Amino acid sequence: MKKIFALLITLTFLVTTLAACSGSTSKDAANPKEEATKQKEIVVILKNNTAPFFISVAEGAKAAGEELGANVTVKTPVETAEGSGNEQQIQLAEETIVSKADCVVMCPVDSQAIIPVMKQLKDANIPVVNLNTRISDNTMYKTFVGLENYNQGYDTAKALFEGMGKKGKIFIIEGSTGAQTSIDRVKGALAAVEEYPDIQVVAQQSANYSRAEAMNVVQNLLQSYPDVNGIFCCNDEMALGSVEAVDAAGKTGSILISGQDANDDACAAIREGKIYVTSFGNPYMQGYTSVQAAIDLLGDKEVKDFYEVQTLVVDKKNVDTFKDKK
Amino acid sequence: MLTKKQNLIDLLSRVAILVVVVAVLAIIKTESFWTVENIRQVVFQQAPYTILMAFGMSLAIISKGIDISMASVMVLSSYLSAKFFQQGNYILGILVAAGIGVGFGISNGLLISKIKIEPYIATFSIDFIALGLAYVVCNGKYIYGFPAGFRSLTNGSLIFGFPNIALITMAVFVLLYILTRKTTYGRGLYSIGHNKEVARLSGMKVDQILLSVYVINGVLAALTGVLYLSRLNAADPSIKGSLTMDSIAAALIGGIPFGGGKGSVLNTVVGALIIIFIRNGMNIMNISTNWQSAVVGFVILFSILYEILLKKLMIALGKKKEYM
Amino acid sequence: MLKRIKKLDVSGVAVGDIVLFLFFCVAAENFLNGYNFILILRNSCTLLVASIGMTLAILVSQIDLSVGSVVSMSAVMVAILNNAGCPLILTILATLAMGALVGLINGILISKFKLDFWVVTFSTMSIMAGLALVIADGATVSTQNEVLDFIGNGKILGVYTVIWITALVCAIMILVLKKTKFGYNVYSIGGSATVAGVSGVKVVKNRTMVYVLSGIFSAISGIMIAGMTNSGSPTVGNEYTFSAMAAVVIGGTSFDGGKGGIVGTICGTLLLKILASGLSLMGIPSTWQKATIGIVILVLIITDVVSEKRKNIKGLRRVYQDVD
Amino acid sequence: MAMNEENVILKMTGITKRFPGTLALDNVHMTCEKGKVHVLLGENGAGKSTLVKIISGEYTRDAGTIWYDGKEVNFTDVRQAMAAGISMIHQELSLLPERTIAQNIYLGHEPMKKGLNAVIDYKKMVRDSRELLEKLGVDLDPNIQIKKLSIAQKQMVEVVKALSFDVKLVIMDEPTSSLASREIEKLFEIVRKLKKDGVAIIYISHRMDEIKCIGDCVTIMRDGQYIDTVDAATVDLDVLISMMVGRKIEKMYERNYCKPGEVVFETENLTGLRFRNVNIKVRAGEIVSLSGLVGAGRTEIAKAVFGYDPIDSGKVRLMGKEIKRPVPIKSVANGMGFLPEDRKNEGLILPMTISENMVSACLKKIFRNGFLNARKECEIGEKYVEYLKISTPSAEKTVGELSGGNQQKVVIGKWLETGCKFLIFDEPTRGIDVGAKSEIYKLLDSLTKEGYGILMISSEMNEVIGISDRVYVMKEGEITGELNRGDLTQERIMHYAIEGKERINA
Repeated sequence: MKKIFALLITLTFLVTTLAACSGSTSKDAANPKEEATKQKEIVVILKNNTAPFFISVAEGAKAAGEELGANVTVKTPVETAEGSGNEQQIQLAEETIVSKADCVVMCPVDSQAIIPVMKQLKDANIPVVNLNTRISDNTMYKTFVGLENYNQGYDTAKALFEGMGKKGKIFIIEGSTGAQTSIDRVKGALAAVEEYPDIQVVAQQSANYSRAEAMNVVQNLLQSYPDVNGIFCCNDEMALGSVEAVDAAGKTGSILISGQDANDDACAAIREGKIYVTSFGNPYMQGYTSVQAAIDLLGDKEVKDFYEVQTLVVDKKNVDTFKDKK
Repeated sequence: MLTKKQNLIDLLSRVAILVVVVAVLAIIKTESFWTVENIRQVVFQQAPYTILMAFGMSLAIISKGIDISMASVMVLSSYLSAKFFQQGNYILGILVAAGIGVGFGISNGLLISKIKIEPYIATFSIDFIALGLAYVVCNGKYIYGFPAGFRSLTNGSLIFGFPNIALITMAVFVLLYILTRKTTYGRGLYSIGHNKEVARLSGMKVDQILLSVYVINGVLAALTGVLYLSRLNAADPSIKGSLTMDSIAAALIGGIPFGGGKGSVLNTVVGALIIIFIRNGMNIMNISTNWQSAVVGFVILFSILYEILLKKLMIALGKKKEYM
Repeated sequence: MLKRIKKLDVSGVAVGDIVLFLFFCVAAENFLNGYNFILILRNSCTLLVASIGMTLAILVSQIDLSVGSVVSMSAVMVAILNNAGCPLILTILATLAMGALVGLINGILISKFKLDFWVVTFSTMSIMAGLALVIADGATVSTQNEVLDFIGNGKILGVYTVIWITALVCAIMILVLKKTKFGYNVYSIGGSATVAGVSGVKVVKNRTMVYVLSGIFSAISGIMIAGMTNSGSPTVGNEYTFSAMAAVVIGGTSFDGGKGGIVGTICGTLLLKILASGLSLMGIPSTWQKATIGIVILVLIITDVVSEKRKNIKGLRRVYQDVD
Repeated sequence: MAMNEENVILKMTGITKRFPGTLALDNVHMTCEKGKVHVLLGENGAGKSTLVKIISGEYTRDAGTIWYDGKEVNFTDVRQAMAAGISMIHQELSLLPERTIAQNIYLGHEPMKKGLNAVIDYKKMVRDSRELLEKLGVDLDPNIQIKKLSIAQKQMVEVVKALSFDVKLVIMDEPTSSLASREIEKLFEIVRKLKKDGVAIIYISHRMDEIKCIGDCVTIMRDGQYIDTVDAATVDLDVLISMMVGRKIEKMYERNYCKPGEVVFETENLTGLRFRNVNIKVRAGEIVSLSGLVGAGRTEIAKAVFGYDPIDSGKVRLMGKEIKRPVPIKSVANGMGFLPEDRKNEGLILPMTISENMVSACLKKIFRNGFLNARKECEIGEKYVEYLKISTPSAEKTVGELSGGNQQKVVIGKWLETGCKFLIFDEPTRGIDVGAKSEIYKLLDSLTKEGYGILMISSEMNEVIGISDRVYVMKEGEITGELNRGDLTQERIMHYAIEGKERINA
């Protein structure tokens, strides 16, 4: 008897919490299977469902689907931890063969590990549009939509160095170990460093794309390199973490910080002058274009093999305006 | 007598490890590591979060259980309460956070004490649920920017030199220490850890105590979540990070065996500090992050081998007279 | 037959599997589809093989936390060695040897030196995870090799090679546990190490063996992953330890040891994978999936535990009625 | 005493074993002959178990020589001893509850399939164990799981297990401690059978009556030292006792009956898992025993009234106040105490100190404000160490280090401190040596004088007859008879226990 009671309490609690949360996502829960009959099935597979960047990619993709009349389903790994995310992406890709999707938009966690399943899609001749992160084997996809993370890193880094007056010491804060975007952006930044003889990289550490970890890492680094002038971060979350760390050290303004992605928090920080520069990857556009490309593919229209989404270096000057030129 | 001596020796041995770690770092990186500023930062600003979480983990382990779900509960509670803190509606925020913590705590507690599910598996599934809900709620929208008053919860310092966060942690520590070592409740907790049946047959309120342990964990998780909000000035699902693993590691390095009934929150603090200092040192020395977990692992391994040595030593000293 | 199933001690989960399967067949279009079924099996393989090692460890009433990181390590190792131009057969042997070695270290530290298995395997876990990151330098190592690719993605008689491998491993282990001396010893030690000891079972040797096997199975799992992804990611095994423990315990193998077996683990693993596949085919947004999985697991476990209790009490009464 | 050499199978001289801090065996010697039962007698801690464990290879000796079967041997682990034909029946059951009888009997030496080694031949295993069980007159199906058996049946399986390979020397460490008279008889038959086959037997027991019954010669040990070896047939029991205790025990069962007071405990048509319609009354100042064969449901009643197991129907009254669906918390609060049969796992927290255990049942009562007070705790500990004559250097020792008798005293102290008025003793002297036994009995007696009501569950006839005011006899979960002190005889009790009431009514 007691057990049943306890069981009831537990479940009721859980259910109520579920209910409480459901409000915020009812729109996602709705699945557009109704007019599935005539419309093309396009499955968009993203890296995760927690980063603002991919949320707006998803929004862009969905919007394109509605405007251009295609049935877009966005799928992401449940597990956001690195590695397992990759394994689940493979699973999701395989399921598209089961559900007989007409076209798959793929944004791989791991450019290498995804290849075999891409082969499977090829055999099942489901065309693939590669989004945001390049798949290492370019025979696996029809077209690539996105920006070159390399360029993005390069441009931001340049802007940062200019702001620092072409000289000084910098930290590079990497994203999760093994994450492709992080690797490319760092490459870009280092390339920029080559061009500035007076810029010196004193430390390079990972903070797993996390604000909390970035804060600790930067705090610690500041101990050994108090005379640093700039911090290059591989995403805005870490940049914001660095901001807090620099704040705590009372060095706001004297240390310039650069991020990536230009999410709302970062823009706010730029307005306050806490982040010097970030770069706008225009995720919404990436999502939109990718679906557009997919539809062109299915419509046997001519498709370029690379739709570059223009990245935009964002600083105090254009922070309020850049979003308009989508 | 023997048990007490044993505990003391265990603790001292851990403290020794801590001292060694700090000393090594202080020697090879004097200028940047061995500075008041750095030590203050590590102890008062970085360690508290791990320590607070590890407290919960330790209580669970002492009662011969484990709580995998804490980190996720922390994330969820920080998320749901963030909005209120942002609007400066502190009371409501605290209520919500605490509510989530207590709620999940009760769920864990009932599953373990009444329905008698393995603590591991019970908290494992609760972990899924809590984190899952956090994803649902967050849905990619980070909540950013909190009133200065709220930020001062961690940044500010009422007593000079002691950030509030440190004060809060100390307060929690003192409370827990007294609760577990000096009260009948604590005695019950340890008895359960040693032998649940005897505790039950001695008329102890076993189920209530177990329940309370997980509720305390929930509350600690909620507290940590709120503090993170204040520290990071944002609600962010990635704060979960490796907290679960870290708090387990802290308990283990601190010398709290999974056998239950042994160790105290004091061990936890030591263990947590060891880990945090290692992390700090590796950052300072700019050693690739890849090495961190390996180093932590080696330290744990070392700490147990070293414990065995001590035990052997004690027996050799023949403190123990065995009645056959 | 029915008696058989009862003997297997997994009736609860097996039923759960079937129920879920039927449910998804109705609820999720495309779920009831030969190809999808194959996919579920294929996706279960790596976790299942890793879980078998965990099953052995839990059967001797211990745990091997190092499973996950050994998986990562072997995946990376295969990739690196293969790129270094080492012939595949050697690569695979070396990887298996690595797994065995880690197991051996665990086993010796735990059974010979009587160290706490939680702590030991926890530390080997961290160490291997760290080393995997270090040798892979934090990034995925890609590699090309027809045979390896065949192992991962090739088919024999229209069925994926990994499925064959897994089936083989499962079959062998089921027989080993049911029929051989070693299997008997595993159950005996799990039932009570002391009893086994005084009855002339080589406890130390067999326990060590269990960990060695666990390491080898993890290595096999890692090799299969390397084959499936043509690459080795140093973090691919991150979730494996916890998932494997969940699969085993859901499968009705209890932490007390000496109860349960491979069949249960198979059911447990399938359960997790059926859930994942079914939910995403139902078009449930991934934000919701984690929470849902948690709840389903919980409900299953609860029903299982409660019914188990009923059975036991019935058992007591029956003994009494038999008397008169 | 006389001994013809060619019959000697085991000869030990100068055996010495040292444990950290203590000398467990000091230059002990012993000789066993084929076809003879050699009783090993001594208090707990005398070193009997250590000695036999050295023979069976569980321990290794520090000094001394062992001749076995003509040659000098040096067993380093159990398997070697087993291979040499030495097997041991352990005091605490060494069976795996989850496995079947057959699997347990052949545990460690399972029969292999011919040809492919390492593969076990289960069919053969079952066949052999069935034969074995029949041969030894134990009527059980080898395919049953051990956990489904009664304690007595388990004990018998244990015996069968020890004889499952050809043995030359069998060591029996208190094999009868959990058997009721009927099973004991069966065991003795087996022993006699073994004697006929020329098997040597080392027999450890606390039950004096058994020595005369089956013993050939007796070796007495005390404090790890060899005292003497005497002929069982001729020796006088009191002499034996004084030799093993080292002093004279005046009277084993000492009881000055006092006039019973009001009813402290009462059950009304109590029905539970393994008993039904039980009506029991216990008055203050009384010792009431529940007797009957093992598995008759005595322990189950005790556990149920204390709230350890659920109750189906019926009433439980403490001090005249009814307790609805009892749970330990309530029972303790209402002044009931329960001293379980399995002290180590249900009575005491071994890693904790004596004082800590003493207060464990009444923390709330002692530390009203909820805060522990080390000094007070220590005082209480010392008080009982003093009062109960617990032999320990200090009350701060961990209970795990005490001997069985002293552990039992700690449990008693723990309950006295709660100030309860009604105590349930489940097998109060199980595994406790003669010296300590008589002390425990004295204690029970003095408790009754102080107005405690005591319900005792015991399989030892003598103690039931020796100290009870009244006895309820149980058979298969029902009370079949109630006997008063006046008409307490072994025959009557066994009659009710085996025949049940039908006969009597008829």
